Amino acid sequence: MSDLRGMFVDTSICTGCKACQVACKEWNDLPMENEAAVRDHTAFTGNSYDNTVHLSATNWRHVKFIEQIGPDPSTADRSDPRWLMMSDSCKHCVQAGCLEVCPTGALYRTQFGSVDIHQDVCIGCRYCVGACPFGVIAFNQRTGRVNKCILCQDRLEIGMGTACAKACPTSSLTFGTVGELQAMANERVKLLHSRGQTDAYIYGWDLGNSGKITAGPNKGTAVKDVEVVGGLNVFYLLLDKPEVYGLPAHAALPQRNFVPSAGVALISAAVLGVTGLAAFRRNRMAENAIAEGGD
Amino acid sequence: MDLQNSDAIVFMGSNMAECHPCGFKWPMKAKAKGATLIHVDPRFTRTSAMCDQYVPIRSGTDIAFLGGLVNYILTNKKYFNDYVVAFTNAATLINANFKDTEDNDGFFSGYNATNRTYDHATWQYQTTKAPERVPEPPAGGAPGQGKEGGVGTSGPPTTGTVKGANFAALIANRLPGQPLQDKTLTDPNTVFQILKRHYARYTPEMVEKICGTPKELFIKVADTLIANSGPDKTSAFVYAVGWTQHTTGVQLIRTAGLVQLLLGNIGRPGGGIMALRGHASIQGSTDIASLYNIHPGYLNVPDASKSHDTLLNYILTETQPTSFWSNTPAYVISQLKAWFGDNATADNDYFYDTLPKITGDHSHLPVMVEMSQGKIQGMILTGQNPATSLNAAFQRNAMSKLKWLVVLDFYETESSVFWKHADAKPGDIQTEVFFLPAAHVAEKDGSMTQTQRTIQYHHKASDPPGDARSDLFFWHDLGLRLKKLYAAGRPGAKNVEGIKNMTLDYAPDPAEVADWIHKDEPSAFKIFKEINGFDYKTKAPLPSFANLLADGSTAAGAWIYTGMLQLVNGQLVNRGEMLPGKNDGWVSPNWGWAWPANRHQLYNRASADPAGNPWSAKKKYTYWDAAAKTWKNDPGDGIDFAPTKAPSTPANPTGIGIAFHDGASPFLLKKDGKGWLFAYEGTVEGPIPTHYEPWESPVKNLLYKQDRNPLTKIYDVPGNKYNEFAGTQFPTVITTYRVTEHHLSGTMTRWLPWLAELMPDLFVELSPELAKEKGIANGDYVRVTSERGVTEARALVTKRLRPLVVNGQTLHQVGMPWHWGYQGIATGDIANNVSSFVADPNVSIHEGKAFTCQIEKGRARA
Amino acid sequence: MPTKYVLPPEWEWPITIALFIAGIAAGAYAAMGLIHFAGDKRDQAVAHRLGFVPLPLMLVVPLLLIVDLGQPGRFLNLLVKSPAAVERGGPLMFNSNSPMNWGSWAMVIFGAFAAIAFADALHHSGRVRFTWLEPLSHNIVVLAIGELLALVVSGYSGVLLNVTNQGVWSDTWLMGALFICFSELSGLAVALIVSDRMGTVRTSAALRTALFYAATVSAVVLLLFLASMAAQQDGSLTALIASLHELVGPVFWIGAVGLGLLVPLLYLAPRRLVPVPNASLSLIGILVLVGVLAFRYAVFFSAISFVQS
Amino acid sequence: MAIDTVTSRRQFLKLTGIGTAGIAAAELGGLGFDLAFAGQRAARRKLEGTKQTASICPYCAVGCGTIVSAKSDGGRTTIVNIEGNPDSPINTGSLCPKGAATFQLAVNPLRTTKVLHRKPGGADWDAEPMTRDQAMTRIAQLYADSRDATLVERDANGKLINQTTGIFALGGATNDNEENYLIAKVNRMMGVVRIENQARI
Repeated sequence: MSDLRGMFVDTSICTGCKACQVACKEWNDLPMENEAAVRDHTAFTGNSYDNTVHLSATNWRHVKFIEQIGPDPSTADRSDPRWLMMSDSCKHCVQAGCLEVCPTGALYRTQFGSVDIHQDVCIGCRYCVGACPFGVIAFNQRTGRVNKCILCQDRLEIGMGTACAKACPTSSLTFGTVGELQAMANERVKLLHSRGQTDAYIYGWDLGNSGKITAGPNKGTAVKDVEVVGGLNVFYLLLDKPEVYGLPAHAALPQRNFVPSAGVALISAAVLGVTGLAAFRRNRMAENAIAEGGD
Repeated sequence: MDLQNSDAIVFMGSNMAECHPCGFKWPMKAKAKGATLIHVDPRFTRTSAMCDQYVPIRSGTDIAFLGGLVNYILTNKKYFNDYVVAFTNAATLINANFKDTEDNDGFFSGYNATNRTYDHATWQYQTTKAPERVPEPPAGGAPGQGKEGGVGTSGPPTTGTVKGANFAALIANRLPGQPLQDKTLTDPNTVFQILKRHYARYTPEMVEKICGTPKELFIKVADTLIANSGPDKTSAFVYAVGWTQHTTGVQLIRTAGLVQLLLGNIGRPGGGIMALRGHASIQGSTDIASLYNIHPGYLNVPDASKSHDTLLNYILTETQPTSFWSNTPAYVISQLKAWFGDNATADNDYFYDTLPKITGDHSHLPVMVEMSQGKIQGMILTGQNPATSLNAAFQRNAMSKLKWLVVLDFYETESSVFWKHADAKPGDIQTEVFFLPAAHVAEKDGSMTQTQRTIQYHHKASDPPGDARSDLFFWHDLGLRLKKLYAAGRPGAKNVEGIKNMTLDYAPDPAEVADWIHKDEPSAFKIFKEINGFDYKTKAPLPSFANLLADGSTAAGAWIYTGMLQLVNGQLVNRGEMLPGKNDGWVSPNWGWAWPANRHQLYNRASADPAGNPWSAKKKYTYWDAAAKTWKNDPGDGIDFAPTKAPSTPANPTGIGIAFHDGASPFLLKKDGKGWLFAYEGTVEGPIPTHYEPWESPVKNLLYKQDRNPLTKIYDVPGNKYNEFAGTQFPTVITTYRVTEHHLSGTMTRWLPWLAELMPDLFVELSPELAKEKGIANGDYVRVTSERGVTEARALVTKRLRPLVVNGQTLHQVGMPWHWGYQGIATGDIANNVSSFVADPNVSIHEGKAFTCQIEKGRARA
Repeated sequence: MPTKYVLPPEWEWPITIALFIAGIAAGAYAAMGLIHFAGDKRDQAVAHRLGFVPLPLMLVVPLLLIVDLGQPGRFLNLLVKSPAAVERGGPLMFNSNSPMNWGSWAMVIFGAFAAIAFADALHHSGRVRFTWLEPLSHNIVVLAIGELLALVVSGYSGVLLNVTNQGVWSDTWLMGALFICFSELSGLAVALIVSDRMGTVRTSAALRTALFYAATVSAVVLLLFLASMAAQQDGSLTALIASLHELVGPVFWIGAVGLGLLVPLLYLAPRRLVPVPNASLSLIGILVLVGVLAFRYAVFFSAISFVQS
Repeated sequence: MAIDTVTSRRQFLKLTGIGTAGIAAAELGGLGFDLAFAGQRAARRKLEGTKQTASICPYCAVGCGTIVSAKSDGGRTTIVNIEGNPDSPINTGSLCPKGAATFQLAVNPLRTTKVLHRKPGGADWDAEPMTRDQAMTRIAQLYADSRDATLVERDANGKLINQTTGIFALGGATNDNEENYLIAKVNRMMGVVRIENQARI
C-alpha cells in the first residue's frame, strides 16, 4: 500500500477555481477542447460556472458545479444554501475496467499503482472507452488514440507530485501515498462530523464513516463510505449522494458479465446445434414416412 | 498570511476565493482551525460557498451595515474598553461647536453649499494651549536665520536648510497643544459620545430596511464578531474593490476601521482590515507612485492650491510636527537628491521649482474628460486598457481625439485598436498609434510589491521574443532620447533645467546582461538601489529611513523602501530575493522584504496592552521586555514603534514627531498617536462615516434628507448622462465584478486558450424571480441598458442571486463581470458600456460597484 | 436519475458491417458443418458449395476493422505484443480478460479452417484436385474445432458488448447469445439461398426447417433479452426504448424483428400459421440477411451514454 | 540569476522542496515521498537541461512565487514550464487558474512580438514594418513637441507650475516598481502631472 500513489479530493474545501484544470493542461501541454465554439459564442453552457462539460481526451480534469441554493430549485426558499464543487479526473481504480479490457497492453499499471497509457501501443479500438464506469478515458480524434489523466506519470518518475494537486490553492487536491491519504481523509471526515457537517463521507474506500445529508434536495438522506471497484487511488470526500456529482452509486468492472455472457452464449449455441440436427432429422423422418406410405 | 490566526473573518466587498484564490488558503487554514467565516455580498459566490454564514446585502449600503455594527457594539457595551480608551481617540474632546449629521439633515457643521466643500474648523480637537510661538523671519531671508528660537530643536531628519531658511526651528514652532481627553468617555463632546449619537439610528431594523439584509442574519454577524474579539480572540475584515469603488468608498472602509478599533482588532495578530489589491504590483505602483497626486513614498505632489510655492513652504506645509511625518524634510530632500543628482543643492532648492505642480484633480476620469475635449495630445498606455473601462464608449471616443498614442502590451488590446471598434470610423480618427510589444514578468529583472506590502525581486529567465522589450527599457530609452533632444537645445523650450539634470544613468554592468541577447537592457537593480537610497558620497545603500538626512548628503527614491537593499558586513544583500528555505513561520520575515523596515503587521505595538504586556498569551505578538528595556517580537516581525520607548513614557508637549506622543500611542502616523474613531482631517465629506445612497440608486436615503454624498465628484459632460436617482426607468441594481478564470479587462486571459474555454462569454447573473418577470430563460441573450449605453450578455439565471426587500419593496440586483472586449479568443460585449464617470471625493475612485440599469430579453445589435 | 456516467465508444458503420460479414462467414461455416454432421450423401453438394463462403468474407472482415482503426500498421498489436508494452511478458498479445483478444485470435485461426473449407469446395467443384485434402476437410474433429471457432467468431462481439459499462449493452448477459443466434440465422439464410439456387429441394426442405427452428430460438432469446432489461431496477428497458429513436427504432422493429425473425417464422413454419403470399426461399433468405444486418445496426447505434450535463 | 540548473533529477527536487517527506510536503509542493521508484521508465523529460528561475505571478496582488524553467539553445532561451514555487510562504507552490496559465501568457502564437504602427486615418496597422528605433525616434519627437506646445509655466494667479497639460501617462499597476519609478521620474521631469494607473480604476 505504501507504494501506491494517489490523490485525495476533499470537495468540502474545493473553491471551484479550476487551477487544477489549467495546471493539468500546462504540464501535459493539452490544447483547448473546441476553439471554434468559443470564437462562435456557442461554448457558453449556462450550467453554473461549468463550460467544459465533461472529461475528454483534452480535458483530463474537470471541475463540476452543483448549485443547491435551498432545498428545492423550483421554489424561492434559499435556506442552507450550498454550492458544491468537485474536481474530477481518472480515479486510477484498483480494478480498472479500461485496463482489464485493453487488447494491446497499451493501458498498463504503473509502479505507482496508477493506470498509464503507452500512446505508441494504443490502436484506438475504443474498447476501454466503453468499459470505463466513470466515462473518464476518451478517444482523441486528433491522434486516433485514447487519453486520460495519467497521474502525471512523468512527474512521479522524477520524484514530483501531480501538477493539479500542487496547484490547488486550498489543498482540496492532495497528492501522496494512498495509505497516508486514507488516514488524512478519515481524520477530515471525523472533524467535519464533529462540527455537525455529517454529510461528509468517502467515495472510493470504505473507512466506516456514515452520516446524514444536512442540506439541499437530498437533506436527511443517509450516506456512508463506499468502496468502488476494489478501491480508488484517487478518491473523494463527498457531501451528497454520488449521483449528485455525476458518479455512479454502484460502479462495477465490465468483467462481471464475461463468464455469464459467454456461458449463455454457449448454451444458445448448443440449443441452435440441437435444433439444426433436429430439423434435418425431422425432414428425413417425414421423407421416410412418405416413402413407406408410397409402397 | 496573518488571516490564519483569526477567530472570525468577515469578507465584505471582496470575493476572495475567486479573485485571490491562493491568498484564500489562509482563511481556509483558519477555518480548519475552527474560525468562523462570514461573507457579506450581493451575490452568493464561490467565497460564500466556503463560508459558514452568507449574508445578502444591497450593493452600496455597506456603511449602513457597518454603522449598524458600530451601533450594536456601543449600545450593548461590547467594545474592548481598555483598548478603546488607551489606543483610540474615543476619549478626546471635539470642538463644542461640532454639529453632527443627525442634527443637520445629513450634513456636518461647516458645509459650504456653493462650492460643495466643508470647513473643518468645528471638527478639531479641544487642546491645551500650544507652546509659545517665536517670531519667524520673513520667508526668503538668508540661510541659517531662525536657527535661534525658544522651543525644542529636533533631530537630524528635520535639520537642514533650503533656500531661505533652516526649517528645524520653524517646524518646532508649529507644535500644537495636547488634545484634551475624558477617559470616562462621558463628556458629551468626547468622540465616544458623538459616535454613540451619530449611529443611534443604525439599528438592526434600519439595517434590514436599507440593506435588505434580514435582521437575524445581521445580528448573527454582530454576535459572531463580538464573541471572537477581545484579549484572547481577534477578528479580521477582508475587503477589495467591492468597498473602494463607491462614491463613499473611503468612509466605507473607515467604518470597518471603527468596528475594528472598538473591538480592539487593529495591530494584533489575526485582526486588522485586509485590503486585497487587484494587480501584481498595484501596491508598488501606489508606493512608487505612478499617480498624479503623490510622489514615490506618499509625499504629496506640489500643489498650486496649497502653500507649496517654495521648497521651504512645501516642507513646512507637509511636515507634521507631531507624527512620524515630522521626518518629511529628510524624505523630500533625499528624493530630490536622487532625482537631480550632483547639481541639486540647498542653494537651488534641489531643483524643486523645476518639478510640475498640480492644479486640480488630474486623475483618470477628469483627464479622460479633458481628452474628450481635445485638450490631451498624447497618451502612453503601459499595460492598461481604458477602451473597455468605465463608460467605455466615452473613453474610446476621447481617445479618438488624441494626436498620438503609444501602447505597451503583450497582445493587441482593445485600446491599441480602439479605432477598430465596430462603432468607430477609422478614416475620421487622426490618431497616430504605436504598439510596442512588452516583456513578460519572466523576461525581465525587477521587484514587485504584493498586497501585504512585501517586496519580492524576480529575475529574468529568458529574453523576450522578437521586438518585445521590457517597459523599463522603453521608459529609460525614451528618457535618454528626450534628454538628448533638450541637451541639443530646442528653440523656445522652457524649464529645461530639470530635464538636463535629472539622473537617468542605469546602463547595465556587463555581468547583468552576459547571458542575454539584449545588452542594452537598463539595470533594474541600479534603479532598485536608487529607490532604496544610498549615502551620496560613498554610494553605499542605507539600511533604514532613519539614516536619511535633510542636508543633501543622502539620496533615496522612496523612503518607505529604504532597507530593502543592505550592506551586511561588506556584502550587498537584496532583501527582496526569493531564496529557497526562507519560508520560516507565518511571518516569514526573511522571504522578501515588507516596507516599512520589514514590518509586516502595522501598528503592532497595539498587540500589547498600555503597560506593554501581551493582551493574552494566545494573542502574544509585540511586547515590552522590561528587563531588556526594549520591545520584542518573537515571530521576527519588525517593531512598528520606537524600539526602546517604554510604555510608561509620558507625552512630551515640546517633543518633535512621535516624541510628542506617550508610550501608549501605537498609531505613529497619526498626529496624536491614536486610532481615529473621529477623523478631524483627511476625509473631506466628514469626520464620521455616514450612510449615503450610491449616486445611482433606485431608493432614497432612509436616514437623512441628503440622499447622496454631497461632495461626490460628478462629471456632467455629454456622453456621461446619469440614470435618474430613485427613478423608475432603471429599477435594477447592478454591480460589476471579476471571476477566477479571467483578469481585469481580459487582455492577459482572453487570449489564452486554457482560460478562454473556461469562461468563454460575457454573462449577467440574475435571480429566477427577475428572469421570470422579464421572460428571460437561462442562456438567453439579454440587453443591459443605462443612460450611457447598452451591453449584450448571456443570461445566467441562478438562485445565487436573490431579490431583496428594501424598505418594504422588492428590489432586484444583477451582476456582470467586466472581463470582456472585442479582441482575443474569448470575445464578448463590454460590461462598462453601461457604467458611468462619478467618483469618491477623497480619492477620485469611480462607482463601478453599485449603479442602476434596465435588463430585458433580446440582442443589443442585429 | 441516471446510474451510468460513461462515454460512448462511437463504434459505427465499418464495425457493424464487419461483424455482420464475420457473422455470415461463421454462420455459413456452421451450416456447412451442420450438413456434414446431419445430412447424408445427397446433401453434400450444398455443403461443398457452402465451403466457398467463409474464406473470402473472413479476408474482408479484418480489412474493415483495420480501416476503422485509422492506423493500419498497428492492428498487429492485437496479436503480437508491441515492444513498447514492457509490462507484459511473452512475444504474443493475449489478454484473457478481453473478449476482443479472444475474438481477434479466433478470427485468425478460424481463417485457416475457412481456407480448408474453401480448398475442399474447390476440390469438389472439380476445378482443382486436392485428393489428399478429403481426410482432413471431412474429418469430424477438424470440423468440430472449426465449428467451435466459428462459434467464438460469431459470439465474441456480443460478449464484448456485455463486457462494457454502456447502457443496454452491459445490462444483460444475452448479447453473446443474440449475436450467435443472428449469425446462425444469416448462415442458414445463405445456405438456404445456395441450396435453393442449386435446386436441391430435399436439402432446402431440411434447411428451411432448421432456419425456422433457429428463428424460433432467436425469438426466445430476444424476448429473454428484453425481459432481462426490464428486470434492471434502473429502468434499462425504458432506456433501451428511449435509445430506439429516429433511425434505430424502425430498423430494430421492422428490420431485426420483422425481417430477421417474423419472416422466417411466418414463411418457414411447417404449417402456415397465417396466410401469406408465396415467395421463393432465396427471397426469404435475402430478407433474413437484411434483417440480421438491421439487428447489428440497431445494437451498435443503441449504445446509450448517460453523460450528465 | 537562476536559483538552480537542472542537470540531474535530484537538483530539481531539491529546488522544489522535495526534502521534506509525507503528506505535509505533499500538501505544499505536491511532492515529498521517497524516490525509490523514480526513473524506472524514461520520463517525458520536459525539464531536463532547463534552468530554474524564481519569479512572481503577474496577475493579482497576492504575489505568488513561481518557478520558471527555461531551455537555452545557442544563446536563445525559451520558457518551457512555469509552476508554483513551493518555497514561497505566500502560495506554498499553489497557483490559481490564471497563475497556472502564466506560461501561456508568455509562450503563445497570438502574442504580438513586432512593433506596429498606424498612420492617422488608417483602417489597419501599416503594412510596412517599423523598427523599434524608428518608432522610438518618432515617439520622442511627438512627446517633446506636445510637451513644449502644452507646457504652462505659470497659472492664472502667476504661480509657478511648470505643468505639461497635454500628455497623459496611464498604467503601471502590472509593472515592476522600477518601471513605475521611471514612469514617475521621466514624466515629471518633462512637466507631466497626468500620470495615473489602475489603482484609481
